[in-house]
Amino acid sequence: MQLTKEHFEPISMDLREAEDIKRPSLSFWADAWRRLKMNKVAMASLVFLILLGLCAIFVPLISSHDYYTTELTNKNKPPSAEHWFGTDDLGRDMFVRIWHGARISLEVGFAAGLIDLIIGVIWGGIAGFFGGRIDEYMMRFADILYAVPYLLVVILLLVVLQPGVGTIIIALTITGWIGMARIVRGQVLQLKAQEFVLAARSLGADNGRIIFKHLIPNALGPILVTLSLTVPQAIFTESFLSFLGLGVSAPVASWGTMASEGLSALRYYPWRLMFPAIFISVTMLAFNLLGDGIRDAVDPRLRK
Amino acid sequence: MIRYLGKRIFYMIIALFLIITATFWLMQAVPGGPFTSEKQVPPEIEAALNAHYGLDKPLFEQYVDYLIRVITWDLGPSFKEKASTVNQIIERGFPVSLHLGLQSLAIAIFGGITLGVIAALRHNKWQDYTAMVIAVLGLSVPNFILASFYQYIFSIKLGWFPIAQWEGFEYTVLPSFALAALPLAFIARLTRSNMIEVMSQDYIKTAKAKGLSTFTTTVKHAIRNALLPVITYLGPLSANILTGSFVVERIFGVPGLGREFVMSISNRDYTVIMGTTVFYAILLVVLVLLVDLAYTIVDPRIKLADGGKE
Amino acid sequence: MERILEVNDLHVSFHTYAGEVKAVRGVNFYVNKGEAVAIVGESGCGKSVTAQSLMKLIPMPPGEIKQGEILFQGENIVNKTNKEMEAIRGKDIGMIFQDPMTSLNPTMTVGNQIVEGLVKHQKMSRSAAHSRAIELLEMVGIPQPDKRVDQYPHQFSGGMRQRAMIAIALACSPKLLIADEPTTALDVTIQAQILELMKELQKKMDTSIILITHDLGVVAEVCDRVIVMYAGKVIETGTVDDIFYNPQHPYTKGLLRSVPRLDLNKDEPLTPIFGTPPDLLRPPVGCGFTARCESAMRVCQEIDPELTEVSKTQQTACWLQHPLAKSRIGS
Amino acid sequence: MANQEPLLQVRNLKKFFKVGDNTLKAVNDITFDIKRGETLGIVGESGCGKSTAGRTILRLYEPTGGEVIFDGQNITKLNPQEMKAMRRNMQMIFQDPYASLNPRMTVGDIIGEALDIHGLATGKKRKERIQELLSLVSLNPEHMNRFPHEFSGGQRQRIGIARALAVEPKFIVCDEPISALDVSVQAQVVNLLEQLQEKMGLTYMFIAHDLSMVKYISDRVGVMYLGKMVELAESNKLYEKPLHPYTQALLSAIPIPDPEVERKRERIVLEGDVPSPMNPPSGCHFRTRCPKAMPECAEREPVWKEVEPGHFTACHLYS
Repeated sequence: MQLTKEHFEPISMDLREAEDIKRPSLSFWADAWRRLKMNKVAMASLVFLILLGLCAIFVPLISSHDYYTTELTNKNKPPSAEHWFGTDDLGRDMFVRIWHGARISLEVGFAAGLIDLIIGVIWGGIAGFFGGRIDEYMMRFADILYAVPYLLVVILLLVVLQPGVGTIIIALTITGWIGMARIVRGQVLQLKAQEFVLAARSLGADNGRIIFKHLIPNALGPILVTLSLTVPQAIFTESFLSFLGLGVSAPVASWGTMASEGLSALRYYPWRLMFPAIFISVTMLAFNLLGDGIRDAVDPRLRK
Repeated sequence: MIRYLGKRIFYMIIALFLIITATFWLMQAVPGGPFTSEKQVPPEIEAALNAHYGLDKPLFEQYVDYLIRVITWDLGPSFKEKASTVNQIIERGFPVSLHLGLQSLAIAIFGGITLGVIAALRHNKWQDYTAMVIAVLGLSVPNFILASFYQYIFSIKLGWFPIAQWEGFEYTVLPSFALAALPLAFIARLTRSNMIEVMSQDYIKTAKAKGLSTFTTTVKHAIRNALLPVITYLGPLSANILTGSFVVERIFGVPGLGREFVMSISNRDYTVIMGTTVFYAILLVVLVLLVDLAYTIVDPRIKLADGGKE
Repeated sequence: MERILEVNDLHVSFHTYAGEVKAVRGVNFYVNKGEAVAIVGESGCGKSVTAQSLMKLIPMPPGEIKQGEILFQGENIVNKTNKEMEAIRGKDIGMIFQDPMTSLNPTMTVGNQIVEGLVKHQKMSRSAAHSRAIELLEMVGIPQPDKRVDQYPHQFSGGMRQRAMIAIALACSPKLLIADEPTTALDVTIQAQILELMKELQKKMDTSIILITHDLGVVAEVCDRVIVMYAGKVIETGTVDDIFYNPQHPYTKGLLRSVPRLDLNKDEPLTPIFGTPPDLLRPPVGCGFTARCESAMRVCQEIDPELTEVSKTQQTACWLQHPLAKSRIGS
Repeated sequence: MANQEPLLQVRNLKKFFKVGDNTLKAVNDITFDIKRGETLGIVGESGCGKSTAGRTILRLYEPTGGEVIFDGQNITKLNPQEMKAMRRNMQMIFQDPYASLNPRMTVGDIIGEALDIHGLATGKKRKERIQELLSLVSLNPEHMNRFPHEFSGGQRQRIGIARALAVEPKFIVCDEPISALDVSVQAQVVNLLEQLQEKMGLTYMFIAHDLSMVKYISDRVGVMYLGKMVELAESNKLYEKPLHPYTQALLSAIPIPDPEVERKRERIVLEGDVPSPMNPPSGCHFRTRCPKAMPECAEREPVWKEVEPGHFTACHLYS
């Protein structure tokens, strides 16, 4: 290419333009949601869990069967058009019982998660925010409770208390909140020392503003990730306890009790174990995969 | 070091005291009293029993007595199994459970680390994806489901292993693998993420800049640093294996302490429940302490004089 | 003068999820035996990537040396296998990194970290290597080396760790030492110690040094020649006197005018360079500096200038050197 | 100048932290004034307590002892309401352009927070004021709805400056505002700070470890070492005639971007590392590294005194 004089004419650069930002503006949560949507496995899990929730609500309402009516003439039947998942040893329809079990699992999972969240955030938040003596005593108390083996306490409580969904939730949350409290405390301690909190203080912000405008929005990511692990943990524990015979009592159907009943007939009627087993496993899997997806989506280290 | 140890042991004792206390009072809260059996016992025999076990004393005295007996390691008689004491039941069941637990732990540690290291070294390749699919399945499928599944496939359908009982090595395989699944998956994921993080550290670059081979760098610099944090999780993972043994021993008919515990629950054999709980609690709390101590010894960065980690 | 290193048309890219980041886009330079050369530039200009490419230490993937050659003692390193590289790293080329807090393995004693290289390259026994490690620690000015050799990095202060890093890098008397911002993380009084040590050891061992830095003061203190990088390219190179007293490229000039001088009274204000460096995910077509350049011309937006000679020792890549530009400015 | 009284008087200020069973004396008895409209630079190496001093002066940390008198008012004695009102007078610019802006808030809200807290502007006026502040620091006002991570380091630092200016302060503590920035961008920020000072009559306390930049921007410079102020003088004088051996060594350690000067320079290279601030040496804290240390340096702490008019130092060589 021939260079001419014109090529060497000076041009004025608008220096402001050099600083213009062309990419679209995205808030942290919009960005996290965008990343989560790109994660196909996590989205499939989310869709599955939403469907699970909807079926758990509606299938028992619209089905012509119910979970407690026994039909002794019709027991241990394999899956058919009438009984999609077959029947159990008392002739009850497994399909409806599975969805009824889903209700219990989700109830326990979300209730325990919610209670852990509330207690954990308040406890850990107060300890982390005020620090010093208060922090020391609060966390020491949590540490001692934490040293008590979780499942032993749960089992012990269930032996003593009236069996039922409420009891299970109480038993699960009595030491379950500690994990959340520790995460929240760690986050608050770390955020509290960040310069943007100091900046707010130097502007004269009060504690309320610092907690609600600065600390909570920034701690929400790790809280959400912890919550996404608490829920499947609670679901697992409920089915584990029901399997041991410590959960809900008959005729209420829980996946754990169904699996336990199915186990005794494994050799001859494998579907009686298969269906609850698949539902527990796939639900746990979906929660775990969704949790992984949420963690990746809100992890600031991946952020660029 | 001594001070840190003292502090830890002090907290441990408080935690144990709380557990024993809670256990005792919870058992008192059981409707009808802990030592009431369903069968009608002639009143004079019941009185004699009560006198013998000090049940006619005020509750607080019973509590103190119980504490003293726990300290002297006398966990009392079983009320359902008249011939044995709780101590005997533990002595009988625990070795079996210990055998099963150690075997599972070994599988979990070895398998988990191998899987995690392979996944990290082949980051974002098919080996990584495969390992992580295995790991997420291990975390998701509950142990009692897995145990039933193994039993159905490998014993009932294929007949490779015995269905139940505990009479030799082949009897231990399925329960061990069923118990090991979750800790294995957990260790694999932890090892992988630690390895990936360590591999991007500056000191790995330093090692490579020295001309060390990839193998030496990985083994001497990366794996060691990646595995240190895994040690801290051995405590909670042992707890998981222990509670997992409740269901797995039941499914495979293993005559361990876990099964005894579950049976005592369904039989409402309260002294056995109390004794076993206390035993498990001591076991776990001591284990967690030992694991933490091991960590502080292995990691040179931790100065115990300053009161523990970081 | 014996040329120990020659880099020709080096291109290095990183493949990220957002696309290909062209971190180094055609870099040429050389290093003579016993010479200290500085690579200067701001963060993201490609100076560290260039340095790490010289030892093939960039992680591959995502990194990739796309084209060009790196001739070390006449041999092209780019084509060497990993095994062949292992024989060169630590033996012929040593490297020091920026952050002494993270560049030593926290769970291995400092002595063992020195020993490793000696055992590998000089086939020493472990005990001989251990005594050699003590000598090396003494050489880099660590007090009580016989005690320190068995300590862990966390027991060392920042300055001492950087001394230990130097001991590791120099353990096998390499011909070339690459120091990637070796004093950036240190306090000034410690920086002075480390620079002093490096100068002293360079004289003693006749090692060539490539010093990567953003601090022009450090360059003036330690180096013989300077390579100025911007947006993945060399935009000017010359002796320290050329660069400091007769800079040609507007970026070099701007850089010099934007740092205050401690030894002069405040009389003229600082002249900052406006704007920020370009995104190397989408590198600009013409000269990378156009958008921030006060003397930008139409040609700068269209064609990337090549390095042209200003004098025997100095080269610059700028269209202002073109006769047509000179005649316009002259008129 | 109408009012000759210094804007800020720091008297025997102390800030100690408890670390386990030890006490970290981060700031240990420092005394100085800052005049109206001037820039006082504070330099020192990491761990010398310069940032803690800045934060304690603003009462972001509660002082362990001593007084901070702002415009005749002892701010260490103010109650929370009075302190909140006082904060409109004194602001801070932070070191880390990434950590000093809340990543969950838009730039407009970050700057607007100051307006909200003190009820300075609402609704349309708030928006106008935010845009005015953005223009003041040469940022595009249209970017007020963007998030901090979309800006470069230098731009973020300007957002931090706009936030501090929102309350129209008289005094700003600049805590290493340029340390994290690239060389070419540092000058942008420094020039902006100087322009604003001229335009708005601001008084700065400029904390940094880069002595050349501090000397450039400051009228007077104070040098700190292990929680103590060791020397304070007019900035050209400090360079021409440093009194304290530490100042001498510090000045000598800084490389100058001029090869000719560097070739001729005789350098004082200090031995050893900075001792731990947890356990500083007895007497004069600098004596362990001081090339001129005398026996009495270990016994007594040197007194802070005015050796020449306006030139303070704490060293036994001058007592």
